[in-house]
Amino acid sequence: MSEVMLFIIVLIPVLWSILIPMLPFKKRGHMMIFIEAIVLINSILVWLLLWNRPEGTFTLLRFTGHLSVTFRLDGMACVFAGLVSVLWPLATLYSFEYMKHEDHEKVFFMFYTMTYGVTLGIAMSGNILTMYFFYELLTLVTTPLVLHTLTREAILASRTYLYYSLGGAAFAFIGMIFVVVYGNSIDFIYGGVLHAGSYPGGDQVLLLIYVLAFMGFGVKAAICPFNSWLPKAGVAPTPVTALLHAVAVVKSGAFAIIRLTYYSFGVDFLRGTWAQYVVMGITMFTIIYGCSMAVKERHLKRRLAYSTISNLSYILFGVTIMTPLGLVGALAHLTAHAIMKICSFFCAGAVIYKTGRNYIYELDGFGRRMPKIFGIFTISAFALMGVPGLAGFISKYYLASAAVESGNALAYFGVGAILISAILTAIYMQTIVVRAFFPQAGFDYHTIDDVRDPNWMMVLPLTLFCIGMLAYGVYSKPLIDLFTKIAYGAF
Amino acid sequence: MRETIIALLPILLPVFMGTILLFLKRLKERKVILFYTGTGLLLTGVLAWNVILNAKDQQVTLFWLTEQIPVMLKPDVLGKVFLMVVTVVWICTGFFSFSYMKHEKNERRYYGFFLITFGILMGLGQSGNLVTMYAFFEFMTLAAFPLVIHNQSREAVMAGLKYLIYSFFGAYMALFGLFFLCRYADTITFTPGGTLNAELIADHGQMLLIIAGLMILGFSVKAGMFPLHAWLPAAHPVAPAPASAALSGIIVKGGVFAILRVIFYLFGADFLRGTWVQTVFLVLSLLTVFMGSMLAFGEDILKKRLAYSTVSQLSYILFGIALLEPTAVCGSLLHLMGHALIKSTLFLCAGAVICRSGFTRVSELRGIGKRMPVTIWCFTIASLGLIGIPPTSGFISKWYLATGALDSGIAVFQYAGPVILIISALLTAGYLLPVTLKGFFPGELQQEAGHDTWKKCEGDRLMLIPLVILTALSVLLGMFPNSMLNYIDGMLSGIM
Amino acid sequence: MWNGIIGNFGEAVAVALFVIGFANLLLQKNLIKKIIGLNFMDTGTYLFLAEKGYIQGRIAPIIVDGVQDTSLYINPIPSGLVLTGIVVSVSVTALMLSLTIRLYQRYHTLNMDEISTILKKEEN
Amino acid sequence: MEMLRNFPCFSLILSMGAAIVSSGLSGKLARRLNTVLLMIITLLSAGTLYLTFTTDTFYVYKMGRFSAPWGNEIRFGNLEAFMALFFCIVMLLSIWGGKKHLKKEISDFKENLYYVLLNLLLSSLLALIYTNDLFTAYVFVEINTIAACGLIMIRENGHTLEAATRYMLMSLIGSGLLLFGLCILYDITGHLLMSNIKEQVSILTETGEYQLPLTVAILFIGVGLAVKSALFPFHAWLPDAYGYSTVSSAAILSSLVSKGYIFLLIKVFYRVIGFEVIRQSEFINVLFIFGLTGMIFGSLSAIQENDIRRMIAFSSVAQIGYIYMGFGLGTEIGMVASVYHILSHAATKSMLFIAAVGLTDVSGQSKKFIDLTGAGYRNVAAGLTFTVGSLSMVGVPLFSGFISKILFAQACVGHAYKMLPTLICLAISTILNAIYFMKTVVRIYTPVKSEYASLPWKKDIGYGVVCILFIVMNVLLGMNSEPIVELIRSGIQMFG
Repeated sequence: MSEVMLFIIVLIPVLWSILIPMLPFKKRGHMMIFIEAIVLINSILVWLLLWNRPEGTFTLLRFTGHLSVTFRLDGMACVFAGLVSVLWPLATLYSFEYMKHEDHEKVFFMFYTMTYGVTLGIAMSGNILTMYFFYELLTLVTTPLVLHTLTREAILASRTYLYYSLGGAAFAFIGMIFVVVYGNSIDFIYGGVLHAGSYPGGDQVLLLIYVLAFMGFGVKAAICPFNSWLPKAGVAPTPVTALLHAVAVVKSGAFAIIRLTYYSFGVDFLRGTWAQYVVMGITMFTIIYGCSMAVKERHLKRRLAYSTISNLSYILFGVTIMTPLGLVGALAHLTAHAIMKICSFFCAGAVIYKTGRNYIYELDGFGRRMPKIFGIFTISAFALMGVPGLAGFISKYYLASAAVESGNALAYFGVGAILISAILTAIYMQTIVVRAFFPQAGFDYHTIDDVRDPNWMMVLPLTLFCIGMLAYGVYSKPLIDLFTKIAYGAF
Repeated sequence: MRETIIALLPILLPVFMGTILLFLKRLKERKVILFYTGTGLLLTGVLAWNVILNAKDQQVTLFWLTEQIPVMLKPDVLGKVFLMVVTVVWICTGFFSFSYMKHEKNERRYYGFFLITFGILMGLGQSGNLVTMYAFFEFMTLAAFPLVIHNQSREAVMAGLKYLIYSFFGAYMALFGLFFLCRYADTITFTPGGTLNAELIADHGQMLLIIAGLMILGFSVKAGMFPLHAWLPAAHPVAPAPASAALSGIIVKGGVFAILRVIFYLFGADFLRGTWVQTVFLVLSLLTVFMGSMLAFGEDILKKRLAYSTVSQLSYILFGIALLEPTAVCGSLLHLMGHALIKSTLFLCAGAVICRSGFTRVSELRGIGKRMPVTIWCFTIASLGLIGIPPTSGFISKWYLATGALDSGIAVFQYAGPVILIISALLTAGYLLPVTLKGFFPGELQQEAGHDTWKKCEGDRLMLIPLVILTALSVLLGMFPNSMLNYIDGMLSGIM
Repeated sequence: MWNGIIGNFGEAVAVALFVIGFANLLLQKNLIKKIIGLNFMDTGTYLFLAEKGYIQGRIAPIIVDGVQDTSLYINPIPSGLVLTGIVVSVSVTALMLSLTIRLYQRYHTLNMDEISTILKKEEN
Repeated sequence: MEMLRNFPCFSLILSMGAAIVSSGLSGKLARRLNTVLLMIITLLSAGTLYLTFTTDTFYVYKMGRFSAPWGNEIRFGNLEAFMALFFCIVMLLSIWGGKKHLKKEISDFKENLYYVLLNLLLSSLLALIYTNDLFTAYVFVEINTIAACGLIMIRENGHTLEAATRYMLMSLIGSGLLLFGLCILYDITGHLLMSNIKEQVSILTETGEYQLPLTVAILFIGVGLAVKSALFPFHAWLPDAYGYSTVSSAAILSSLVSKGYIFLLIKVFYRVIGFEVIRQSEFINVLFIFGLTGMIFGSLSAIQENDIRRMIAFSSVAQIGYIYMGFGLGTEIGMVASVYHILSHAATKSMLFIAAVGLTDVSGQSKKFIDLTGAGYRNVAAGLTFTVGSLSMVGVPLFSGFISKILFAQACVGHAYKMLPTLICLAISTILNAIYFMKTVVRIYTPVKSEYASLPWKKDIGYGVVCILFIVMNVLLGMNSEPIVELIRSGIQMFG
């Protein structure tokens, strides 16, 4: 397929979605069909592209000098784009049901669909400048989604979100400048474009810059101490929280860091330097921190948000191991966590949607009343805990074994951190499950008679995710092979 | 193919049946449920024996979890031993619960999970490599959870969570080792004598010892070894009696079983012998033996007392393993079987007592022997077994343990071990026999009490038969241990 | 040092004037005094320029009875500059004064700080 | 072709003539005249640009009879022409954007005076851009100051008067210093034409005499112009001046007047002193420091501000800090970045002022944030424009601000010890910008039930058009920056 397609699939959702508020839909159904059509068509296009991958690069426009906006579909891009394109249609389907009672949903869906394009843009961007560009854009198109409910809380949250993201971008910018000025090229090249001594001012500075840039992109990946925006952003409607703040946005942060580490600075240069230890330390701390906060938190969505924080740092930990195997682990968790977390979030969303209950202590006995939802939730909980046979175990296994392979002393502690966080995960997920299925003796089920399973629009995506988790857990070989190829730069 | 089917059937059947049972909302008819469960148990038992008798000791790879890790079954001797114990105890407790659970609420769930757990235990026994075992271990924890918190009282749920968290904690500690083993061992398939790769571990000895220590500690959580034993006395009493019987009969044995696997089939006895890990392991186990029996001695609530006794008894087994010495290990295995039978008997008796007379404290049990003689007789015999009076199984196993300790020639422990064992045996006598004595010889003041307290309240057939069978088996094991000894002999020589 | 100053005292005086004016312009509160300071400053500068232009023993560059020889006259450019400068300063001063008058009419004070405090009050 | 060489001179004379003429005209006519004048001059500058760009040389145009070194001359290359063109466009747009307010806020009999002042301002700006004679520059600086002061105070209220006074005082200090610096320079070089001075200066630097006076001169001129262009510590007058004067004035002042001085400073650097000399002198570091502090403190005080116009004013303090920081880097590319930022800031700041007034119009003329809530819906064009402007200020790609940011960063990374401070300050000030601009954007897009009537798009087409033009200009600068940067580079080459 021709390279132009790379740009087109980014463009389609952005342009079509602008139509959404303009078109006068007679029935809500029409709008649903329209939107789902956009998303599905686009996803299909993406899959076609992945099927026969255009090798070349598509250059959209040039800024000063050799700075240009280019699109390219290399292995990493394939993974991220594939992930997003699979999740989006399902999430859209879900959100139709969820948003039924929310007002001005047209605007919501406009930005929701726009985000699809922008995320694809991040995935497909062929050089660091383009990625930075879409990265900023992502912040802008997602802010209205956080703002959507327009409560005071939401406004504050969206502000925090903006400050953090733009601020992070500002620091990422520094790193970008160095790649631009001192790199052999600004394109993403496996193994990096910078190397020891490529900055005349000394490598220490370069490492410092790397750490700064890591922090910068890390803001979106919610590394500690820049994570407070994520739980706050939970005020957004659940589809947003689930798809954007568990997958698209935060994963873009992780993705950007992978690009930065493996494709711009180059791991051979970073491995074994203090910079590596610093960033690895940060990720390890965040892993523990996120879990502990999750255990402490009593608000369902916020608890999941904290869990996201820690799980993202799993990915980053994999990245900071800075070996191909580490990257494999990171990618494995990137994909696995996407499915698991979106699944658990959608369950939470279903609960909120059907019953309006937000806090965990309100969930007594729900397991009996919404068996489908909580069955799936339980499975996702097990997956997050890393029970073998489910997705979580695979990714954790690869992360940990990569850490061991690397022979890096700090990485061993990382394994420890992962396991500790696993036990904490067990705590904060199981307490919910137990509460739902085994309320205390003499619990009166009539108090929650109103609680019912939602309709197919919500259950279908969840079921598919559930199957996905199982399949991933049982037969992950093809994916892992792909990741391995990518991680060794063969794809 | 044949092997696969043989190995898989006992796992899948009960899991399948249990799941079905869970989803049969309509099914209210108690008799049907019982019949269904009963058939399930028996069929599984048959299939399990089929494995024990016919399965050859060879790997059955089901599928590849990842590149390096297959999920595989490998019914070897140790596994089969485990299967035997599980089958016997599980079926008996199952049938016992038929009458015990009569008055409990939602039985259906109970039986469903009971069956599922059965199947998972079958898997655990047959699992052929670390990951498979880990997986079944986790499943076992999860599946047994509903049994623990069956009457969802507050403390039950709390205890249940405690149990869950502790078990996961242990499991994850064990998992920690997995990653390192994948790197430093040739394979993680269980092979007698260990699989560590000599040149890989050349300069990582210390690290691997740490790992080994962690794994042992992790699995010993299930086996209720100090310092991570706290869940056990919390979880046992709150569970319904059959469940606690199953717990302390089998589930905790899962931990022991896993430790056996880790030590003899992954790291290898030689790697650990004489290292600080062994020392720590020995110290902890002995400490637990002593502590457990002391606590039991001081405890008044019958089931809690039995739970503490479980703690101490299990550490006998662990001590035997820790000695890394054939005789001792043989003793441990015997004790594993014996204790499984005995402890489940005791718990079932306690259950019968509670269910019939409603007494939960030892101090209330004056004259209980008059009222439910069979039960208390079984209790007495079992107690004797646990104390280690010939000809019960306890005697043989402890004998082997002691001799093993003496042969081992590890500086302090070769003497300290036996001494502590004997002390704790005395303590055992101290905390078990009073029940019998009070039961049969209430002494004076009981005479004056009203006649109604003298009413017979013996359990029905469904209760008594399993009790008797278990007791008989424990005695038989004590009288004719040779067949069993021969059976495990080859294995022992294999792993040392 | 001293010779330097004595030697071209004109410049010295000019600088002195400039500094005085500058200080006034900066430090005085009163607007009128500020303006006076401003004029001091300009004057200082013009004096400086004039000094630069002046050459001992020559006459102003005004052609009388047709003598064209430039060697008789001083350098005319600085004088031209001074003239321009004076024009500028006059206009500026005028503007400043008009502003001052307006402010005074409004606030009945010439003190900048007072004025701004009054403004603050007006706002809230 | 030959004809084109006269255009700069023409545009100067035209603007002055227009000023004189329009003093006699009615307000309406004066406005028309001014518009026409601006358009003509735009065309003329375009022609000039065409000339210099095609021939790729600079031209010297002799004013009056005398030739150098006595006479007075104009000198123009790519940069001068482009600046003139750009300034005219921005001015035109600003006036159009604020037309409505001009009518409201200025008494009719003064309206023509306003345009007199505008034309004067324009002429002085052009003079500053084109002239090659320092003293002429000084004179026009003064004219510029007076005109600007008039533009501030023509809307008569306490604030503007006070602001105008402060402004006058500050710029008088500035021009005093400037003049004195000129005198010293004249004293030691004996010339007033830039080119000739430069020759002398280079000789002096070779021989090494008069170093002290030279440095003093540089210092006086530099500080003088810095004070006039409201570099950080000297910005006290700025917020009131921009905050309370009529919007066109604010836009023009913030985007053009200060830029005129800065442009003069650049000329002084390159054409009077010589960039090498500057680079050696410590003076440049002073500018650097002030620039950085300005970047940070400007934004900080903007954050505390509760009045949208004053907030924007403070933000321009920060932006001027950027420009001086660029000078401070003392590299060719740094200078390019600064010049580019002059352009982008001029475009963006005027845009923001125009947008802000559009927002305040639909919020009952209140500039407090609380009243602006939801203004973005009430006046779509203004809201959109403001958003674009803010994004450009924050440095989001696609908009001009991003390019200047990237240029600054590229410029500084070459530098040994100025790099990290610059980068960090860039990042921090970006965050601060994000904080106060995004806060405002979120605010204006937070719908509320507001009592203020909303202004539909059609009601005020002209305003909408201006907004669109501004956006287009900004995006052009942002997306198609390469030729412009090239132009600037070549222009700076022609300076030397």
